[in-house]
Amino acid sequence: MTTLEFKDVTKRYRIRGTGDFLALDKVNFTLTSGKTIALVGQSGSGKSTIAKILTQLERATSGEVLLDGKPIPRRGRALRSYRQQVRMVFQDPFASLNPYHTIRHHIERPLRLDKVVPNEEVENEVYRLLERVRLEPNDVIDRRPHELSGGQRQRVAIARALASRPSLLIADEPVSMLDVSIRLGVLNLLADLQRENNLGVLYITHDLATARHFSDEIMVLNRGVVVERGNADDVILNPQHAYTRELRDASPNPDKHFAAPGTTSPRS
Amino acid sequence: MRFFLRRTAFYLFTAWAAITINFFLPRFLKGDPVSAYIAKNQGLISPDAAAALRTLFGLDKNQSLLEQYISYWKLLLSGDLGRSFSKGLAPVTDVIASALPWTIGLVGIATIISFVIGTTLGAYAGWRRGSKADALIPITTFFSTVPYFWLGLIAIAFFATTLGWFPASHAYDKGASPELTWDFIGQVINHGTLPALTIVVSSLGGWVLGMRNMMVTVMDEDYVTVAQAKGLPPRKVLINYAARNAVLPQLSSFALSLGFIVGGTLVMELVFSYPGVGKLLLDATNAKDYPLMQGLFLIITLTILVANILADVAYAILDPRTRQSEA
Amino acid sequence: MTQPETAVMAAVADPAPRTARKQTPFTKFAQAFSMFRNGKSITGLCILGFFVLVAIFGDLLAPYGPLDKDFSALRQGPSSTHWLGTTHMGEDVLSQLIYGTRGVLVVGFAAGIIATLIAVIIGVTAGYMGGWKSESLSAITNVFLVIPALPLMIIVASQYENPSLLLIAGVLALTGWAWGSRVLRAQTMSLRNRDFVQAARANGEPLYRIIAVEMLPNLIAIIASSFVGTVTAAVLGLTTLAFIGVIPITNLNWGTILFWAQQNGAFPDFWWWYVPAGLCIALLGMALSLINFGIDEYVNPRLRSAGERAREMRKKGIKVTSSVTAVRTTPTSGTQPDDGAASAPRHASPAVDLDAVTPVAPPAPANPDDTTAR
Amino acid sequence: MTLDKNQERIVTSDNLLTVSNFSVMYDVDPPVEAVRDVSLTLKRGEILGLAGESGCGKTTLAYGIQRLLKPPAVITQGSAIFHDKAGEDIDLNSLDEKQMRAFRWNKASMVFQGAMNALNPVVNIGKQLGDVFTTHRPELSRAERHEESARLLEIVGVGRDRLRAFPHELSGGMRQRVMIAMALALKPQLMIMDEPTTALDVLVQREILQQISDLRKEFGFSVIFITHDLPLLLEISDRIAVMRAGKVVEINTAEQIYHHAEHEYTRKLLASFPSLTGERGDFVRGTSSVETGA
Repeated sequence: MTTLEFKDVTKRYRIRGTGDFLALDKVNFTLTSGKTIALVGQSGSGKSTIAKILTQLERATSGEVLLDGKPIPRRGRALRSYRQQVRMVFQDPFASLNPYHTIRHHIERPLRLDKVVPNEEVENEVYRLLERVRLEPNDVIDRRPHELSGGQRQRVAIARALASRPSLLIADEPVSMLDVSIRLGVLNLLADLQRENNLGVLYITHDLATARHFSDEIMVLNRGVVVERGNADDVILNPQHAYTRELRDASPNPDKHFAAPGTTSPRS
Repeated sequence: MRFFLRRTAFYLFTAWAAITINFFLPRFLKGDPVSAYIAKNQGLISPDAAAALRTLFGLDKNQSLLEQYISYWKLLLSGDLGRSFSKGLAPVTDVIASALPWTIGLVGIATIISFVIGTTLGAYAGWRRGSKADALIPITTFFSTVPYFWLGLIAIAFFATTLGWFPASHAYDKGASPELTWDFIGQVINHGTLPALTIVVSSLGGWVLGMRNMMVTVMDEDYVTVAQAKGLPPRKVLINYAARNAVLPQLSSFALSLGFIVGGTLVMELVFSYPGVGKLLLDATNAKDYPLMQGLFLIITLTILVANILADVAYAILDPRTRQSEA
Repeated sequence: MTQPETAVMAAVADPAPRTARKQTPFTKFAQAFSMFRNGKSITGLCILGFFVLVAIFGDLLAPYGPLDKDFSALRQGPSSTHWLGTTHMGEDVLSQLIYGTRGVLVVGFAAGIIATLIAVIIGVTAGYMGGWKSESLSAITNVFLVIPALPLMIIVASQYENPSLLLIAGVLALTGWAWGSRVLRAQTMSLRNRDFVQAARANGEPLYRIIAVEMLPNLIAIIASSFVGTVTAAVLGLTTLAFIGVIPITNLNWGTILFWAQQNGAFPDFWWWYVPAGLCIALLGMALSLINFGIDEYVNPRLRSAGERAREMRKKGIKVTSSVTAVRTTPTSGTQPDDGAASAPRHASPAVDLDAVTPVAPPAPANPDDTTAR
Repeated sequence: MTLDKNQERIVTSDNLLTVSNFSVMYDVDPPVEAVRDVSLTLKRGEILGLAGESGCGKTTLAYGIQRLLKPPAVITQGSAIFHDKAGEDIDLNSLDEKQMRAFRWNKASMVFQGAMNALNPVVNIGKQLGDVFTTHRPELSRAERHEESARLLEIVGVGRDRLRAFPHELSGGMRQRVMIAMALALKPQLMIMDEPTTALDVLVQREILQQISDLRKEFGFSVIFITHDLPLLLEISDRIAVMRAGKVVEINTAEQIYHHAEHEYTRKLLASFPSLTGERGDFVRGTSSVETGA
């Protein structure tokens, strides 16, 4: 059971000319393996900053990030093992794979880097990983990213993240750039992988509907502050915080709209 | 405002760098022709002129490098770049002052003309691509790969000597002295046409190609489609929407490539024996007139720096984003 | 909103998904130089190849030694014995040209290599590191851009009685690396923020691997084009220096030929003495520019399609510059005449119309249904 | 506050636009049929949603009707007849360039998706608004043009003080409002909106949609609303046309599409949007088929 804890994490950006911009203001949450938390917020709410701090692409200005109680190491072997535990899937399938390298290279790199399996095993492990994300290995292994569709590319990105057998997976808007009809397919895949490997998943999104259906808990973020947190259904069906309510009512919701024909929904 | 602050900081740094390079240039190059010259012309050079020369060329070993550097700056600020050997010990600054206007006139104006014509042709080629306008690219590229001086020689051989349309050299007829009369100005234009023409033709290729590629990219932007959808006349779409945006990167590359272009076109003055800074530099090199060479290099660099500043100011005027976003 | 519908893109790219082919080292190498696989680059490379061969086999090809004097043929026009005529001292112009090729290419490529090395080191480092380090390196680069190349070369070269080839190449490189470094820095900075580099960093890849394995392959095209650019500048610089006489005649190159021609009154009569040398410089410059065009079009496919596609469409009667979509209703179904752009009245000078071409998309994913909603 | 659409029926009976057997082909090698034999009619004052995934031809159709598609696009078949309020019918395919330019923005205008890129970055928005008037209303004096542009910015809530502002100084939402003001300038009878709110976040999107609905009531123009976001269309449009691979697979009122979608693809599209407040695990319309990914 791995736990990753955000303790009063604040992040300040110094922007030349316009002074400081407070991206995160004392954010607290805990991510544990075996559970999916959705982090919901609009653009500029700071949700991507949280992802960057989790993957140590950026450092928090103040506050602590603890993995199993220990603060994230700055560098060296300890940082390497941290990074092996916490992996990320990026939003844009076109940009998250190196256009020059083949798919085989993308999956092999983490395997060799973290020596997950002995060298002679690497080939089979790559095939196994591709099959687990429901891709036909022979079809894609020697192809380059631009020869695959968006959905296939995102599955390769997921396979790459799983290669080092992490316990926590950060998915930053994993489906928002995919075609509508294949979004649920990829989200279902993430849900299955989460159950099979007892992963802790942080699902970052601006879409309340998918957040509700694919996570146990929802955290609502507004301008760097967690305004509400709770069980997925509670947060959506009876939100406590005004911002959450405003967000839910603004999201398109045909069911409510067509629930009782003729009744005019409350105009706030 | 911030944008200008950053740019001026950069220019000051560049000016300082140019001066420092000029300071170190004679020091790390071998040989010491200057003191030999001073020794030879003991009587002719006044003591302080000799002292100035020694500072400029770091000849007085007893002073530390830093002291030499400081006194070097003092000399510069007082406008004393030493004495020119080949020009009868006249102060370098005066020698340069007489030649600089010619160069600015010829090379400066020709480069600007070439930029303007090149950009317009490029915009047209980008706009009408696929038509015969595409032939513009190979022709102008050929001329830009041709060495400047060779093109000058051919132009002289053909237009001046054989056809006799233009005088082959100098900035004005022999015997005439520079004064502000129409006749004299006529002579200057007559003499300047051929060299200016060759500069324009040989540096045109870069601008045409750059602008055409920019036009092709810009025309796929959304705001051009919006302009079309608004039913605006094609000419307005071409100028106010497409060209206006395509010219920006063109202008910034113009500013930065001035060093290369002006450096190259100075040779034109040798071919046409035009009395500018370029010819002065080449004569000084042959005459091993080191103080004049050092002074010339410094002045040429600073002039290009000024041209750079002007180009940047033009860019800031054309692109509002630089003004607002930085402030 | 990109041009509507990616359906077009799918069809333009190869429709049938190829079966997985083994990525042998050769295909990896070929893939790295795929930028040279287009018309313009190939022609450029052929001309360059010709010059390289001439440089290598100069001694065998040249009918005479470069300085052999044939006093029976002073200032002779092209003849059977001297294909390109002779100089005022009876030297064979063709031989001088052939021997000169080596001088030009050796110095040109040496300068190109040194300059590109400096450009890659400074440009990529400045691009990868952020903050003041990057700013200061970029300021230094810009200083070298502002400093006039030729005057600096003249001063440095003139200090030496007999500057070696390497020194000349070094001076040319010193004044030629800045442009490449600037372009590389910009490209590296954009690559650095791309997700696949961030992913590599997040996976714990060491720095050298991130630069060498992840970023460098994507920079090859830019490095190649800055190398070609520097060689072109070096060739022009070298020949100009030789023409001015700053470089002594021991280093024979096309510029020296022109120096002699100009000194000994070849202009305008003895055209065979000065025309070929100038043309060779131009031809070499043209070849290098063609290679650069090829690389530009590889890096930005939209440029390639712009010209070719527009020409194709003109043949099909589609007025490329029309800002209004052409209507070509086949006579059977449509009632209206086949009008629209095709039969727009051809007044004397067609109004300058906005020319627009559907961009050739980056090679699109295999099956259109699955394309991403952009 | 959800959009309240069925307050009073402003959808009139007469048609504004009749599109019949409309086809668009990209004349590349091999040629691509982007729009295949589409026929639909748009009533005056109606909001018609055009739904479908990327690559289905919805944008090509909308651009094709106004002949805004850049070469190598070619209209190979069919017609688009615009029934002008002033009585006569305009066959868009038969207009030459000059007539087409006169028609554009005057009768039908557009709001584009890429708010960031749809405005000319180097010209202030006042001038860009003014462009429309100088071209289509040359009789207006400078002062009248300035006043008219200022009034437009007031209507859309940007405020007249922003006339001299540049696009990069405005937020995404503000820029989209400027686009709407521009589209409104000549009081057109038809506004085509290409994913106008996709790039905006939900709260701003709702404000913009509310504004579009209010303006429609006030000016009575019809709207063709293009988006892949089917739930959004179900809420705001009168009728919806679902497109796939260049064809309209189904066209019906929003209620019919929601309750009794006939075509299998429409159902699949509906199933791709989980219900916000419906049962967990079920999808937009209560069917519990857990859809497996492609």
